Amino acid sequence: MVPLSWYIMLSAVVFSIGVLGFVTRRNLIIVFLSIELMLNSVNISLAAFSHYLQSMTGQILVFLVIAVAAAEAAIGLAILIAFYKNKPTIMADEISFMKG
Amino acid sequence: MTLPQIFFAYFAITITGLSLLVVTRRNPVHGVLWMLVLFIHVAVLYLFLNADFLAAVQIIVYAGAVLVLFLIVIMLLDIRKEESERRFNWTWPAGLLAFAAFMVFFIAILRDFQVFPGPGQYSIEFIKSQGNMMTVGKVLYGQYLLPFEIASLILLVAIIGAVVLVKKRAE
Amino acid sequence: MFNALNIRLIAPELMLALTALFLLLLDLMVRRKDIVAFAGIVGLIASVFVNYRLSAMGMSGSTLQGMFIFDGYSNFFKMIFYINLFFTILISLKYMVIEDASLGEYYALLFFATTGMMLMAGATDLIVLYLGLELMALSTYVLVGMLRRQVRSNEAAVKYFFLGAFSSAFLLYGISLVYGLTGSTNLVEIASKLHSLNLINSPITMLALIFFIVAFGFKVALAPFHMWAPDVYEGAPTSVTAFLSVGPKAAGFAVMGRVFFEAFGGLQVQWSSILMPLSVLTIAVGSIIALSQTNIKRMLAYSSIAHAGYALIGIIVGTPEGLTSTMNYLMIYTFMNMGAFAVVIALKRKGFSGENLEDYAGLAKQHPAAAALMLVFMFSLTGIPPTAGFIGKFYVFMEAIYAGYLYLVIIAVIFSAVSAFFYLRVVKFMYMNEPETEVVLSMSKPLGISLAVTAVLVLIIGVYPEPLLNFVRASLW
Amino acid sequence: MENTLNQLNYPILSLIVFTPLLGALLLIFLKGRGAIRWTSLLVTIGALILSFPIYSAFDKTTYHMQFQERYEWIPSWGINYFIGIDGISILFIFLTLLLSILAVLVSWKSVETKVKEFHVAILVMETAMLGVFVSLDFFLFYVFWEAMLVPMFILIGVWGGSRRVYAAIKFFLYTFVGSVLMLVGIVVLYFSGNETLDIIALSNIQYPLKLQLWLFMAFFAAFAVKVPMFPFHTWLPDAHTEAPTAGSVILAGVLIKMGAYGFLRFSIPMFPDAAGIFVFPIMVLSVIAIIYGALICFAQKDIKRLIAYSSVSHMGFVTLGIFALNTQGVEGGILQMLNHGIITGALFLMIGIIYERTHSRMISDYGGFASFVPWFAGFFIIFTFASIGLPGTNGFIGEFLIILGAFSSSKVFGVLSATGIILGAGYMLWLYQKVFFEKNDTDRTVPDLNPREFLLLLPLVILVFWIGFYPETFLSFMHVSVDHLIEKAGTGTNAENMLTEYISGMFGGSL
Amino acid sequence: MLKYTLIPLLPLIAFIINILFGRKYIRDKAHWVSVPAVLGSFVLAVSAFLDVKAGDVINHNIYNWIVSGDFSVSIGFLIDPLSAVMLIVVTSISSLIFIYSIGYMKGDGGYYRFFAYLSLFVFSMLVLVMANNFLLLYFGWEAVGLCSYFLIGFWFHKRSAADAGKKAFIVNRFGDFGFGLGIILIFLTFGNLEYHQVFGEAGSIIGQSINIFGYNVDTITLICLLLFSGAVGKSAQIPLHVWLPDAMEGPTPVSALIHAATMVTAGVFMVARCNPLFSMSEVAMNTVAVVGGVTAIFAATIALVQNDIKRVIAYSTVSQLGYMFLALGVGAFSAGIFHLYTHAYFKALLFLASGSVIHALHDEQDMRNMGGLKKYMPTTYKVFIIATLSITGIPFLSGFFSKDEILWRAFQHGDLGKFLWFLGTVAALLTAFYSWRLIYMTFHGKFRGTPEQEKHLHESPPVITVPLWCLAFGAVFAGYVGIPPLFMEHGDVIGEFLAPVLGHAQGHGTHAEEYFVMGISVFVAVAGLIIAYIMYMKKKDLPQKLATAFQPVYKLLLNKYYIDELYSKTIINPALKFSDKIVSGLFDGLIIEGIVNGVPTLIGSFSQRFRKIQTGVSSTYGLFMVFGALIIIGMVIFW
Repeated sequence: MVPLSWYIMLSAVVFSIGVLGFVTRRNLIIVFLSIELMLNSVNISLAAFSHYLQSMTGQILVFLVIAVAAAEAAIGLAILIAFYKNKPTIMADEISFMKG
Repeated sequence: MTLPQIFFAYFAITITGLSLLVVTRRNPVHGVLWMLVLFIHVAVLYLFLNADFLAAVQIIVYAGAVLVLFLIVIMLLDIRKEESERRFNWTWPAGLLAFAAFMVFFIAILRDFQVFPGPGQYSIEFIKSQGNMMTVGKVLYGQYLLPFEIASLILLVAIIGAVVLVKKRAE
Repeated sequence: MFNALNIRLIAPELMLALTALFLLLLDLMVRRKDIVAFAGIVGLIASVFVNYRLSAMGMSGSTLQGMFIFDGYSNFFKMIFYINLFFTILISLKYMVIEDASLGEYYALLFFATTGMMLMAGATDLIVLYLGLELMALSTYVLVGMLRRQVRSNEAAVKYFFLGAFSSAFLLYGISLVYGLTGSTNLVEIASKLHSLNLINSPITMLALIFFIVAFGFKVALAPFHMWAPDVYEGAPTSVTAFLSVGPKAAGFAVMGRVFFEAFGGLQVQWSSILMPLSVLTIAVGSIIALSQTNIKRMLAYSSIAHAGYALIGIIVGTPEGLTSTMNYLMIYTFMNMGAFAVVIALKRKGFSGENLEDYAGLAKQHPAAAALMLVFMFSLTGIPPTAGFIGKFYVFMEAIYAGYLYLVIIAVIFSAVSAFFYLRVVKFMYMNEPETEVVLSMSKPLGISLAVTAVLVLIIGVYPEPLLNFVRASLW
Repeated sequence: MENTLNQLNYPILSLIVFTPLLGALLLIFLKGRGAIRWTSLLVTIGALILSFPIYSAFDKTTYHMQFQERYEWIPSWGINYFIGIDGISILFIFLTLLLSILAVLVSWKSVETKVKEFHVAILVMETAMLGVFVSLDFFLFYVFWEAMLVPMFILIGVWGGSRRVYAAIKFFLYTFVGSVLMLVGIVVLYFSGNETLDIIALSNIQYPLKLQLWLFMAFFAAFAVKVPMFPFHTWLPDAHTEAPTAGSVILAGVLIKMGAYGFLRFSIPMFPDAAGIFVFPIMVLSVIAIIYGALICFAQKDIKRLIAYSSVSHMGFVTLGIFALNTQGVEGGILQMLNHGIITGALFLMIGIIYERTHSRMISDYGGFASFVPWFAGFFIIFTFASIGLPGTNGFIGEFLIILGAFSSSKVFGVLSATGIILGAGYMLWLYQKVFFEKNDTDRTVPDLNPREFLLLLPLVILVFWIGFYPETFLSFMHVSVDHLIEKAGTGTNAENMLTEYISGMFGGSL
Repeated sequence: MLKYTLIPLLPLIAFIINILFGRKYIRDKAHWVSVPAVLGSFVLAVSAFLDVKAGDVINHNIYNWIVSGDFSVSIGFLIDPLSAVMLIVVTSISSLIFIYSIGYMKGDGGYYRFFAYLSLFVFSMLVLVMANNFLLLYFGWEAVGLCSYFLIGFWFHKRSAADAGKKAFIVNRFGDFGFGLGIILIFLTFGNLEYHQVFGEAGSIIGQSINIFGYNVDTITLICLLLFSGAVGKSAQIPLHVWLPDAMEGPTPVSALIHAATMVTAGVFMVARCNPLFSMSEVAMNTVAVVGGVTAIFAATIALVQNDIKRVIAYSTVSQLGYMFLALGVGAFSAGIFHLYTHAYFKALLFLASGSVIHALHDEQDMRNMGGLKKYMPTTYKVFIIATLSITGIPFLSGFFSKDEILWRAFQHGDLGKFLWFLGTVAALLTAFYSWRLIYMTFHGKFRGTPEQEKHLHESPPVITVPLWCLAFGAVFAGYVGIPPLFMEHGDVIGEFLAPVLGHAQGHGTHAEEYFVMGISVFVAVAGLIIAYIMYMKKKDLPQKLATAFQPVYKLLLNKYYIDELYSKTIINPALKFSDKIVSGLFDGLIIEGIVNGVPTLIGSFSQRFRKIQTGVSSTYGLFMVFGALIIIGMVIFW
């Protein structure tokens, strides 16, 4: 039997890597992927909880998260494209016309 | 170590490694491809956790739809010229520090996470007897009807949003 | 089973969602967008009516398997959302034409976002809460980026989207931890499980709590999770900025109140002590950085950050009275902020942003009425009696002092004096500077109505707050 | 309470207080400068006339609040619309009503831009000021107290002098910081006093000493800034100097009285123990203010600024008198506030009048004016000597009573404060000499007072001598109330003696 | 009662009429308002005097002036022998000077103003004199100061005049500072301010003391000294004498009325009025006496070398006032008042006569530019001689009687008295000298002014000379109400008259001693005359020689002991500098303003600095969120 904490640790590690990617990468596509990583890490832990708690809620939530993630992807990428049309860049630190 | 544990160890290490690859690749296309591999691994983990339905959704929606969307967008944006630029923000050491701190905190806090509440009704046997799909369906359309409906709204918004944002308008 | 499926209790939300769908269809059929907006208002009023009827019938209680609740608390916040939506539509009509982005979808998205907020306010399950939040968030991402030919708007959308998604990942992580600990996502059940399983002092619970704070803090723009706000507020279409500065913030407070008080009621001391420094930091950051702003939208963004800090004090107090004071604050904030943005919008015309403080120079000479209204809103935001802003602050401070947070209040009042400076600057430009350029207001009837209504309400609440207070109190118990 | 709640059977005070506000609302719909000016003049005069019944019906034999009106306002918080006056506040009502008329009159010609806004601001200001003096509920009090800031801010900032914006913002922020601290104090008081903000009820509670100290300090922050006491005075010269004449008159005449009024109405009766402890430092600050304000006057080049600093000095007398905590001191303090309102108000009016002709406030631009504006010079000298405290003028009565009171409570302070009289003579006569004497350029033509200006100053001159020769008219209102106040202040336990003794020990035990 | 009330009220009415309507309507007819008023007062004063003489003492409260707690003071009049005498002095001299002014001020632009102020002055002085309590006394006291301010600065275009008026007022304020405190102390001690009450209870507080700055001071002494400080200011005694010479900037009638005959003697009157208090404090009495004595001689020395005709007389006034205080200080209150009374006549005469001279010379006041006026202005010369004889104490003129009484009383007054007598005698010598010097320089020798002036030299018109003669009459015969018992039993009518108020002067001495004292004083008077005659008539280069020989002394005297310079160097300039540089510049300008403006500036700079954190890069924002979360986790969970 795999202990629950292993899953949790895996989830934590992936989550942290997602955070790392979010704050360090310039390319917003990769940043977006980092967010997906974080969502996946949550999904892993949710699925694990669901399994160990013998509860269905976790699985439902994972399903819904995936749905939301898809929606997010659609909108996020649309926003990126909209931006790109005006200023051809997708580098995080170049999208900083407003500051202060 | 038991066999499941070895299996898990493999997946854990691979997923971690893939995650790192995703966030470090210069070329976003590579990142997306590594992500694909990662998603498949995660899907297997879902199977491992008796979540067949999720595994399927993971492959179909995530790997099949979302990542393809990513690839299309990457192609659309034609960002080749940026491949030669810096990969990381100037603040990357701070990010690394945050990462390290997160790791430390998580390990310290979540190291021996246990399940406290008693087991619920959806034991492996119960699910097996009904079939995973059936169980999920019943719960989803019963108890979680409202969230499901909201999710539909969210998807609708996503469609409208995408259209509003990128559709060519008749000026 | 269908007994529990009491759909009536979610009728207002349904009404709104259906209105949104109807607007999408209507948009295809009519060319004139003001008809769409008008239809939207009809739908809105219908929803309000339904809501009112339901509460007048004494309906309340949870529905849909305990996912959703119809109670006074959520009704109060729904009130805020309705008002927010109503005024946003009114001030958008002409503005979106000027911005060349008059789309039927715009109104539909406003309705979807409001539906999301209402779901958040009524959510008694973390899953609904999360989905409501995402519904609201996704709609607002699009709304922010609505002016797709303007880089500013795009940039705002990019930032808002990425940071928003980032914060909701934290929320999810928190939800997963709570779920793992308690085996449930239902707020009441979480509370009882936390209690019965003796998890109150567990660090994991704390971790989950902190992640909730991060996510909710992001929505209400608490420092240091506030940094998206100025950029997004500045870049977004002004009407959307007005919408954003009230709706998601109120929704954030709504879920904060609900989750903290219901699910984490046992950890009140802990979350109070976490929120307290955040509140101070928020007020300080908002007040101080606002001082050096020259763009009024950006300044109002910082001001709204500071106001989040004040409103948070009521939550920190950790008593139902405290929560009441926060609710009261938010309602008042809705009026004054909407009013202020309405004036900002009035200045906008083709080829003239009207967003710089300099653009307000001599406004009192050219448009005394607009200047006077702005004056009222600015002083209300400062918290000078007899405007509503004072009542809001007074109530919050009162409850905080009652609970013993004297020093917090002293800091808060001192920063409110600091904040007076930048509000005064607007007044200064309007009244004490000579006009540099001729300002033509793009007034329209709906805009005029919203200005008049907000100003009158700001003054009425300031002079006679009793009905509002009764309403707030009645909604909580 | 007895049946002296309201001798008149109609809500006289509300009527007085809100008449100007209604007038302001009316103004919004008026067009034409003349109409606006006449309307606001009539409204202010009307308010004064409305107030006549209260002077005759006022019962001088009781310290209870009279003409009370009490309606539920915000029952959720136990807050009432509760107003009434006693012998302390009645004079301020009169002063406010009078000076408001003059403020309108003096602006007849000098305000040419945004006339409507100006008069609206003045009238709103009048309501707020009156409100402060009649409020018997802290919440109501605070509402009026803060509401004053807005019109005043606008008055200074829009129609003021060259540095008006700076002055306006400084004024606003300064007083705002002070009053928000008071707000905290009010809320604390609310919970220490059975969740009520009824000033009378709160006055009857004995608070623990430590709480009293804190509350006293919170209120002190607001009142000391408003008075203004040294070292919180710097907003005053800027605000007074830059404000338009009407603004200066109201500022000097009424606004800065509110701080001292606050001490009388709240600080002393509610926190007698704390007041006892703070007597020493406040008297020290008062004496410093007297001397400091006077000394600074010698260094001024701007007439208005000089008068403004002289206000610091005179208000030092007021606070000194009040905190002498004996009948003469307090009565002198109250009377001196009235006096200061009349005298300094008049001086600002006169400076405004002459400024309209010369467009300069610099002392060096004047000289020899006594020959071409003799009436003006004559009026000015009356107020100059009233300000100096010449017997026969109102200034004398106030200052004498204050010094008497201060001297009997502490000889050192009495003596030190009396030096202010010498210095006062010094700078005022210096000013007068520089403005009206010396030079003799005959080719300069400056018109003398016109009938409007004459009428404007006449009531003040009459008051100067009236109070100077028969102060009893005014003092008689306050006798009973002041005695009651002193009695209350005397109820403080003697716990503070330890502190005072300790401090005076450091000064050789001679105070 | 109306009769008594009208005494001060008539001039007040005249003032009001003149000041309100003078400029437009009355103009050069102002005297038709004021002169009848003051004459009316005079008549009423005489009538009041007769009432008092018949034994009445009028003590009447008109109304309660100030009431506050246990403090209560009325406006009310006390007419007793002392005030009756003062009333006569004030109203009579005023009447004469008013008439004189008609001629003197003719054609002045401020004619109406002048009479208005003078009327106001008379009102104030009468209030001062008639007051029945200390506060009303103070009222009059300040009001005469006010009038003095107006009248000194009457020609306000002249900077020196404006300065002098201001100086007079402010220097007086220094004295009044003490005076006021004295009154307050009286109230706190006796609980009352009415003369009768206070004096009646005065005995009960002997031995009481007050703690001041850690020292125990006898209450009554303290009160007396504080009151006396007021008198020092008003009566121009050392060290507050500096204003009086400068006050000569005012028109001459003013100098005569205010700065010689009446106002400056208010201090004497006040001390005399408070004799029950003063006589209870040896320290106070001695202080009064010494200050008086020293002032007498000090002022006289300055007068020796002054060249401005009015200044000489002004210093003479200071000196004579010193005499009066000397008298009071040795307990000879009635002698002091007696001298006040005689002095009023001859000093007013001196001033008016010199005014006549000045008038004739078109405002020339420097004696070096005069000379030989005898032949142009015989009347003036004659009255001048009479006045000088009187002031120098030539026997059987009024000055002789009063001066002699003072010196005799001083002589009787123990060791200190002897010393004071010595001072007084020397001062008498000096007085004689400078008075005659003045006469010689002005009226004898050759005219030293411009030919232009000489052309216009003329005797003054009757409106000026008649009052001069009236005063001359007073200067000769006023003293006959105080013939010393030595010559005539019950000759000291005024002493007897005043006795109920001022008490009988005690003192014992033999007739021989009295003759000795008298002889000495007559001798010095004559000696002064002779010395002056020698120096200014015979050896005209002697003064010059002496001046060069005793250069330092001469300079010192010429510059009035440098007292003005001392004050401006040590008090006024440092104070002004202190207020300008330290208080206004450093403290208010830098420290307080610095803090007040510094805090917002600081917050503003914070604002500028903190806004840089908002980089605009979403990664940074994320980083802040993450660190925010991390810090909270670290604080909450791991702390």
